[in-house]
Amino acid sequence: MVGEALSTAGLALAVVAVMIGGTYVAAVLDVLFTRLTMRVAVRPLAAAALPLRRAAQLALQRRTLTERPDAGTWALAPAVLAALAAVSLAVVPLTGTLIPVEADTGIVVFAAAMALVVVAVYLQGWSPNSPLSLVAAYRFVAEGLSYEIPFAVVLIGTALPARSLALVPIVTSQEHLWNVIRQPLGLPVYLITVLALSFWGPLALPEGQDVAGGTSLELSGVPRLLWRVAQLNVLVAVSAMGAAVFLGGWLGPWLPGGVWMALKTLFLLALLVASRQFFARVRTESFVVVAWTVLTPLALVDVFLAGIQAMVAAR
Amino acid sequence: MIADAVFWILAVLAVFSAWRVFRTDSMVRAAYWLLVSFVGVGLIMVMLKAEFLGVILILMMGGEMTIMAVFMVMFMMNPAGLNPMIMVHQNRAAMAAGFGSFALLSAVGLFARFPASVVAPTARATAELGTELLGDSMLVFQTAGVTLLAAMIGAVALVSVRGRFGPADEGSDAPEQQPAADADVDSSAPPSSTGPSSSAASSPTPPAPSTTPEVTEGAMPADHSHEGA
Amino acid sequence: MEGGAAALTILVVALGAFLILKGVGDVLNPPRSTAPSRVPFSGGLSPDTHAWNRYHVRYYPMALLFLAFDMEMVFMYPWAVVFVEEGLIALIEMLMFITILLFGILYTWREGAFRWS
Amino acid sequence: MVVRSILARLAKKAPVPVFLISGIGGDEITDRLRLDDRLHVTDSPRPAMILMIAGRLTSDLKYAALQVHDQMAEPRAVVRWSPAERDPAAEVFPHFVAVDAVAAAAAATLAAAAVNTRDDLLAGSFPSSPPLLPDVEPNPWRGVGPWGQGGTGMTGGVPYGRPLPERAKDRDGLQLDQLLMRVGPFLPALPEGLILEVRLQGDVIQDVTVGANPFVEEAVPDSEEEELPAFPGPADLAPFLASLRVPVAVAELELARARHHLRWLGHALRVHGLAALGRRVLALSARVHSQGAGSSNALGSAEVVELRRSLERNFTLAWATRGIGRLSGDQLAALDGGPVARAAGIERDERCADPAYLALGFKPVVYAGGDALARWRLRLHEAEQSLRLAETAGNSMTTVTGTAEGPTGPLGRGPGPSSRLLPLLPELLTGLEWGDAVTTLLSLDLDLREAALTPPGSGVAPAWAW
Repeated sequence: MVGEALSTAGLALAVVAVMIGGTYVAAVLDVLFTRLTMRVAVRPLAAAALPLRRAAQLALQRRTLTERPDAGTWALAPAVLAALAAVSLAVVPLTGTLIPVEADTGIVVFAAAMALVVVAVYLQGWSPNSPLSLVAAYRFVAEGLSYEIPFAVVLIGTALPARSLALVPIVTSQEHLWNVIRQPLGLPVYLITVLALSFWGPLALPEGQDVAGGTSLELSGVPRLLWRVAQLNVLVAVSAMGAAVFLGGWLGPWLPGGVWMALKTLFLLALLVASRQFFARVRTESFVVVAWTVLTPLALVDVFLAGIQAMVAAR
Repeated sequence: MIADAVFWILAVLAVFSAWRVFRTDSMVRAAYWLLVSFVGVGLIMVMLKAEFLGVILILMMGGEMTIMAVFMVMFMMNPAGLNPMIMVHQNRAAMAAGFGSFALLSAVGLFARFPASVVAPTARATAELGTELLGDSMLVFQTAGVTLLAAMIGAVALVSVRGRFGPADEGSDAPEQQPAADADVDSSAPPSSTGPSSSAASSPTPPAPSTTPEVTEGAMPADHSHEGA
Repeated sequence: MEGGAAALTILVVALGAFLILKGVGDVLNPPRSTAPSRVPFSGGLSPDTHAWNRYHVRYYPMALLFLAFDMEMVFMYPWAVVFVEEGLIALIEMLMFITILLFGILYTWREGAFRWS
Repeated sequence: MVVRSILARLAKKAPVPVFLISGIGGDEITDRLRLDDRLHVTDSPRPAMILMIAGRLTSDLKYAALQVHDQMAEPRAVVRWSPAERDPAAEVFPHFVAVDAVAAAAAATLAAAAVNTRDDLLAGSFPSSPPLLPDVEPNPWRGVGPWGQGGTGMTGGVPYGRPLPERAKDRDGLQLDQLLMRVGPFLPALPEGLILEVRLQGDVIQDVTVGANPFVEEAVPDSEEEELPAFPGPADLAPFLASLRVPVAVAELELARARHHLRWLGHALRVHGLAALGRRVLALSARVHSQGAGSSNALGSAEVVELRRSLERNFTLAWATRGIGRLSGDQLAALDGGPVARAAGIERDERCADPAYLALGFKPVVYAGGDALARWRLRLHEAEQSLRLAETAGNSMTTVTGTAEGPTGPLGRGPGPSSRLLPLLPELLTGLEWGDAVTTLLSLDLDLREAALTPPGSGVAPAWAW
């Protein structure tokens, strides 16, 4: 009983540690990529300290209020986003043995947690009772309703060869061939949809400059800091999941499983974070059209190809 | 022990948030209180070994409740509840329906013969569900597909503004409602109103704050019950 | 079940940690405001009304389409688990199901309901 | 306390979050401020610590500046620089750090002052600027609900100090609320000083009214006040205005044009989500600037060529701008030339009338699309062309013809290009989604300072005609 509680606490701590570490790494990567794009000198030490310095500065600010905001939901929005990210990271097996949450329906839990991201972002935009922020909130609803289907469907595709919705079988089913090669459409669709999900880079529609920051427009001080952290948490969670279901998770030669998993997660995280420097922000309407008429059919094709392959492999 | 405690916490959470749905003025809050209630129920289902059904309930309700919030905000006057209002109407009928359905469901719970066998911890609930879908229930499954298609086409044909069938509002009558130019004119009810005329609100002095709901109800224009329908 | 307990713990811990951090921030720097400071920012001018309004969601056809597809996803999960065991019949069945739904997308797209401005 | 001092020490080397306001004469400095590594220019005043005012504020700008000041989180402070001896409008800020420097050094001095002020604010040795506007609710109200909340009825009254939005007809046939949004003059996505009254239904614009240009100052008749300093107009237009009267080196004009286009590009890239690349382009434009006329090589044209190639391949940028903001034939005719017209296939360029340009083999750049994408491509192409011209021009001088092709359109013939564009905005923006409207506004390259030289409908002859 006690031992069980202790091991649960230990696993929860592991998730928290991975989350904090990953978030910090994502913030530093963003600084590095930004400075590289600006073509200014990159000082690694300064870049490593910069996120902490910025965070400290925000922590010292007095929070601002708006006219009659919905204070409860406003306070809840970043917390909900972070909690969802934490739960979705928790179902990802970190190594063959270090599995924080072993759920039979791992990818469904992940998809469910990520489906609720829409709630957090919508509340963040709705709550301050500010016009541009409201526009941003509704943009994200449009975005969210569009990415959710292809996002869930490509995840289902990875479950086919494993014959299970749990993540450990999904990773072990990639023993001979990673899903990124076996299902070539999967990872690209996944990456696009998770960019939308974490409202980052070209798909940062609710945080665009045209709405002066949108959902974070009225944020200052600690709430702003928490919102930024929660957003990076989501990026970390989706990178880890992508590494597990498409890049074979902890599988790999020579190095220990945990290192492989960390490297693969880092690779996807860097890819996602860097996208901000290469792609301009997309129009909401264009994204909706493409998500429904291109991404969703592609995701379905991906599932069927994966199914046929799995069937042939099983014969 | 812990499992019992968690169950009761979730059960109370589900009931409490379901009650809050009707006690808040804000449409967004109402929708998301309902979501909290569903999450509570979903987690209880997970505890009952129906892991897939519980999680999928949460997954679906995340999107669904957002759509509900967005639609309620679109059609309700005063969507954020900045002005006081009451979310419950036709109290007698509602209470009768509520208690009736509660009694019915309780009766099912009490009198139905549930299988006594304990679910084996190794049971693959999701796989069994899948086999069922591809086996005996296949017709149901495919009918669902056609029904969904019909729903989609129907919805789009009805609401699409620039579809092939002309503008969506063609031939429809816009409700005759006056813009809420000022507080007093606003509370005049539309012709279709069935509620009491809101004489209290059109008096120049607003009613004094009171804890009795009757006063507020008098102060409400009656048309909002139709708005939300 | 153990997994569920751990997941629930992590959920509560993360939720709690963020709310506590916000509380600590408010204790360190209690928020202060005046009426003009609470005006929502839109470039330095004041609005006439509250921002909250009956917001016209122009993508509502798409929202309805989403509802249908959300249902479809529910069916796909158990299908994926038994797919390999069931073989061809599962493939054909889901193909039929999906094709039916894709007609929905096609129709919606054809009607231009994904666009709104 | 310990926590606070640790955090304060950690925060000291972070870039200072500043909200940047630029008044008259501040247009050149703001670019250099954006390039300063010590500053982080924010999109919203909420997280900013320093309100930085570059230039002289007109009375219209003053009120907006006060509002923005009060919206900033505490601790906050004002750091300002003004080219005028005395700036009556800015004196409403009781606590400010005034920077006294010539324009060329102002940016560096402002940034240094911002850093020092931030450090002092965090150390507590400089008081946070108090709220400046009177603390009164916009409307008197008292709660009338059972818990003291809200106004009367469903949508009446002024709950929490403001009425609710009203419903109005829409193109969908739904009668939903219309939100009146007043944007500007300091919304970072819009051209500096542009004020719009936008009626939004959902995220689609139903109606637009262009507000009064805040850079226009009404002369107060019979006032005892000393006369306001003459409005200099936008700084990067100066060589073009000069060329209306005296011959100017072609190289100088073309460098100024390239610099203008690159500045515009830097700003536009930032708004389109490519902030870091935008900063790089701004830095590039500053380098073009410092080269000046005369030196005819190494003007960064290789970099511009590379930039153009990479941006033309950027498919998300093309995707975000394609088909947005097309002008009708009548509207194009009203423009009387300029880049926006050339991007719609109208081959009009004042430079074609100048023998100096003809001798250099000049041919105007024309694009056919007429949308925001075509304007982007045209400006990039023109920037490259201008640098080439500047390289080959040598010492050739322009001929004074009374008109000149400015970076935004023809000068010297009636109202300026921005004055011609502003009246078109209501028709152009109505029916667009808000994001598309911003894209359109960006692509038009409006300059309210230039428009202030010829207030629309004022009947006043353009300032350059005198």
